[in-house]
Amino acid sequence: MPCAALVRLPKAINLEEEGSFYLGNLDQVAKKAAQFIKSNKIANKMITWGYSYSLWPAYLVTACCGTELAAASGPRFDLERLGFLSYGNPRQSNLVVIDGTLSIKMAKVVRTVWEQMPEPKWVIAMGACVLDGGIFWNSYSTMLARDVIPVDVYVPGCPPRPEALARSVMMLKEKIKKQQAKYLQKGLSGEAKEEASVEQRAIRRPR
Amino acid sequence: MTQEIKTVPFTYEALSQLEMKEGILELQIGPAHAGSGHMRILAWVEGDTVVKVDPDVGFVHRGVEKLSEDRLYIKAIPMVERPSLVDTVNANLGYVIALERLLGLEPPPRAQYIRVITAEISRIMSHLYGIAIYGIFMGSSTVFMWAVADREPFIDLLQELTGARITYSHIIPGGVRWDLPKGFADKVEVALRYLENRMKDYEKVWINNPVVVARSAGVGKLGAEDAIRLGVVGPNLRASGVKYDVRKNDPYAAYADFDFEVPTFKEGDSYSRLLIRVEEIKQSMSIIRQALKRLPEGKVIYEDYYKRMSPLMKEIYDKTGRVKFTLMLTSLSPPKGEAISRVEGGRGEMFYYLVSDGGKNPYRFRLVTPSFRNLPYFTHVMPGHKLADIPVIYGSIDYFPPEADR
Amino acid sequence: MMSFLYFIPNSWLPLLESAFYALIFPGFIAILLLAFFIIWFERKAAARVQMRYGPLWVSKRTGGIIQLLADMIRFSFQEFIVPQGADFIPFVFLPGLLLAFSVLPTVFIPIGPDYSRIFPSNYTLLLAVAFTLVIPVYLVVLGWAADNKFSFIGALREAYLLISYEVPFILAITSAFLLYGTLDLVKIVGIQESTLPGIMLNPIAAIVYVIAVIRATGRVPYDIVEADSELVFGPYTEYSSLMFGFVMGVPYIELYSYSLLFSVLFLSGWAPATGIGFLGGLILPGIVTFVKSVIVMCFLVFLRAVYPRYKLDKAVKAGWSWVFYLALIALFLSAVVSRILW
Amino acid sequence: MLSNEQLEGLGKLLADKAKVAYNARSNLIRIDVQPEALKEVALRLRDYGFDHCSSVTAVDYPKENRMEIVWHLSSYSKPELSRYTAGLVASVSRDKPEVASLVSVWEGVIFLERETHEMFGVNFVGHPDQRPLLLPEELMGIWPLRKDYQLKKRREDLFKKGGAAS
Repeated sequence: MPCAALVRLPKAINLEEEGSFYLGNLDQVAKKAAQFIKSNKIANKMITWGYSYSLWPAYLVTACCGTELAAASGPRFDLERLGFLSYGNPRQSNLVVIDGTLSIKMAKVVRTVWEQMPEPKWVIAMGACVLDGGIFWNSYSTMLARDVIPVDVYVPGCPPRPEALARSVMMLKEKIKKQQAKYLQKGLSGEAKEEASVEQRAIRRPR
Repeated sequence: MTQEIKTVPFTYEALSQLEMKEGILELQIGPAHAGSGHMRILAWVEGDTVVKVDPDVGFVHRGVEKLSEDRLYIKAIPMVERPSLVDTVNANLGYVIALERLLGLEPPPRAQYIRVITAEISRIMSHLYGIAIYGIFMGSSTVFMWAVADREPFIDLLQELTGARITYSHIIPGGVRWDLPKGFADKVEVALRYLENRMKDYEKVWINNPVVVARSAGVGKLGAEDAIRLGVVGPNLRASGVKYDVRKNDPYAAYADFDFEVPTFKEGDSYSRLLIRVEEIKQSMSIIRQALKRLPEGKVIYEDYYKRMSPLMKEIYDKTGRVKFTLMLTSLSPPKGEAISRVEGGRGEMFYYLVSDGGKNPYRFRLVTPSFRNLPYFTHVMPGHKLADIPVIYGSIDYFPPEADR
Repeated sequence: MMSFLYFIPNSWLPLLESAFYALIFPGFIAILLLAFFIIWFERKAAARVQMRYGPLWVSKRTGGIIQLLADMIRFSFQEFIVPQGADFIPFVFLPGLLLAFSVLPTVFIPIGPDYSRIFPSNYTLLLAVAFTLVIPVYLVVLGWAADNKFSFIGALREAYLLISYEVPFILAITSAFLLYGTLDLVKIVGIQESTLPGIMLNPIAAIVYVIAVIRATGRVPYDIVEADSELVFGPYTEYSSLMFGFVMGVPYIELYSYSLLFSVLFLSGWAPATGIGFLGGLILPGIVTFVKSVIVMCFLVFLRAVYPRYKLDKAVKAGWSWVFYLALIALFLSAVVSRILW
Repeated sequence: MLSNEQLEGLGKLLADKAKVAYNARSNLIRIDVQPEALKEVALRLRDYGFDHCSSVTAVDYPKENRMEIVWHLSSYSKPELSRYTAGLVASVSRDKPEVASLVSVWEGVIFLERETHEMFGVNFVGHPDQRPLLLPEELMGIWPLRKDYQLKKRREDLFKKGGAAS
């Protein structure tokens, strides 16, 4: 049903009945333009540069590694050089830094924050506790990061040094470049975007 | 210019009978929020004034007490440090003192002095981190960056001594693992002198800043008898006028040998809680200087353990001053009994209760951290203030959620 | 004069000239470039005070000046989320409207002695101030449109502060009007050139004006509306991609129009560079006023590194007490000074 | 060191209700008391000088089917008393752990007793709200700190395929 909606308008304002101006089928136009931009070489390079140099983490301090994240954004290992500005609100950020142990209570919050964030989003899991348990491996109230949200970069260490965190941000930049380059080979197919950036994982109980 | 805020701390009954009028808005200042650490503050707000606060903690609970029953005595040291990661030496010191009271041994004086020096450096780092969080909660990122930067020289000092950035596990039953390297004393002096100059900048930009005084003076008032009734700890207690410091009242390690005075203020509001942390940094500096001047010679490990070391371990110790983990430490099994120990951490009194049944694992290990004892600030002191005062009070009591949830 | 434009029929020239001012120089392009520079300058100056580099690796040689370009690209290629409960039409269209209205005052503010040829009216001060008052109203509606508790509280705070700081702001403007006796900004700058610049004539009015500007654009001691440690981001909590870019840019564009008005009203606008014609009459003096307003903006933006955040009830009380009295004194002072001068 | 006459003084104060013992090495005075006389002994101790409670916990002895609930008290206001910690111990049977809550005596115990309730299942009679504090709702009721609760993840599945250390 080629609807001439300007944008996905709610049912209250349906342009079709009142004989609205007909701008052609905007859904297709928008989709074609988006795919053209994604598959054009220069535009893709520009988008990748934009994504990788403006990684704003959501203000989500999950556990004691938060002190190392604070030290990393401090003057000595300043991460703002890499465009890593910690801006409180999940709506405006495109990165989640899980620093430290994920308890069951915190896992629900991390999942909601992750779902609140707009689409191109990445996750850095920091600390041994979220990799494979760390020193609280057999605790009754902790979970691993991969059970909650799809993780892009793991940073080992308990707590990892701020240099390791800076290196993980650089590795994330390479991953974004590879991810965006995948659109080029895959051409215009939309599923590539889906499979590349987000694997939907439900929360699993601790094993 | 301290305004009078009607914040007579509510008793718990008055709080629980509070009926919800229709104009009250329930705010979830949750874990993913710039104004609350790893916890959720449920605040019932009427207009701009806070009517009731219920802290929802436990987001960083990992069950250190249950896990320690599944591990050797010596393996609980790294686990005790993780909750209070900003003040690891004091956390480690408290557990080891409790273990030594079970074992019935006393470390040599040089080890006691090294423990005092590292504990005081850790206290300075903890206070600086507290000032940093206080700054970012009040909206000034400059103080956050300065305080985090001024922690780095002290992190370098202990990194040179132990090799780790903040998790040292430096203190073991019977003494310490590393002797002080050569030239450590004047490196400490350089760091202390650096911090003294930086404190002048803090005075100008932060402590005498009119907006800071306007926002924190008279906010979060807690009188002396209410502080005792609620059982709060540490600098917050001394800021309310109660002269209590575990290092003075129940001296452990080598604190009896040093003369330092315990600063107290009377108002008990957020501004005096900031001032007292600055005073305590000055006191810690004088303790470190006294300890370094009167550092005794001798072994760094308990005499009996040194004798039972293998010849190779002895040679390593004599050459490099480093105590390698011997088999004897891992097969530690103290006699049946119980012991408690109290240590004045950066944020307040850390309480340890160890029960042993003669086996290799502790039978029951109870750890009460200062932030957990400061929880009554949320339920009793915050109601009656404005919404903008919640981060100010939260920052001023230096509450570190991983330490509170253990 | 302007022989190189021979191929354009003469009837189009005035239209082209005013289009140039509106779009190129003091208008849209200049504002966008200035917004890039100011946000970069704010992060860099605050970083320098905090002993660290600011944004650097984006373009190492130029010290990371195009950091905002990277942010804008990310914003524009991000998913735009409209929450279910939000009221759709105001939620989506208000940021664009805010952006448009925040640029509007710069049209009335003259940048050269010949500006009366472009916009011949002797009420430019009144019009410029009138259009600056429209933005807070949209902000309150924007706060109510998003279905979020923190946005409600943010919008409420904006309403409180708006009322308590607009009265001193208007008083400061009237004291300037009383001082110069005319509402036409071009004549005002003429008076300032002959006598002293406005800031020397009536310094108190300048102080009150600056305080009101700090409140209106939400600079640090007064960023109570989008206080991130109490309300997550005030009225803008629910915005995500390009709409957030607009909403984040609006305070800076407002700051530009206020500081342009400040440099014309108190720093005697294009004082040294007076002349006639297109080049001497408008471009050169325009550059002088532009530079003066950029300096004022840099000062206002630098406050982020100095102060923590002020509290709402204290700010409102201050607005009605000492800022209001200061404005009254300014009014009295300008009456006395204008009596002495002429 | 707690001098003998101070120990006798405390013993006479709580004469019939409690047995007093002194652990010299950690300055701990252990006061064993019957659960019925708990509130009354607590009030006497508070007037004696122990004006705040440092920790509330329980120690579980499944073999003797009893559970010791311990209140560790200390003193802020009296400097000479603040050197010592008083351990008020009440032992209850394991299958119905019920004890009087001391919130009315020391208000600071609210959160400590709440945590002991959710970790051990001890029901503090008279406590204003015994909601879960640290544990999430799903883990309420498994009483993790009791000896009969085994930690699920074992050492052997550490080295299993896909385990933490494999």
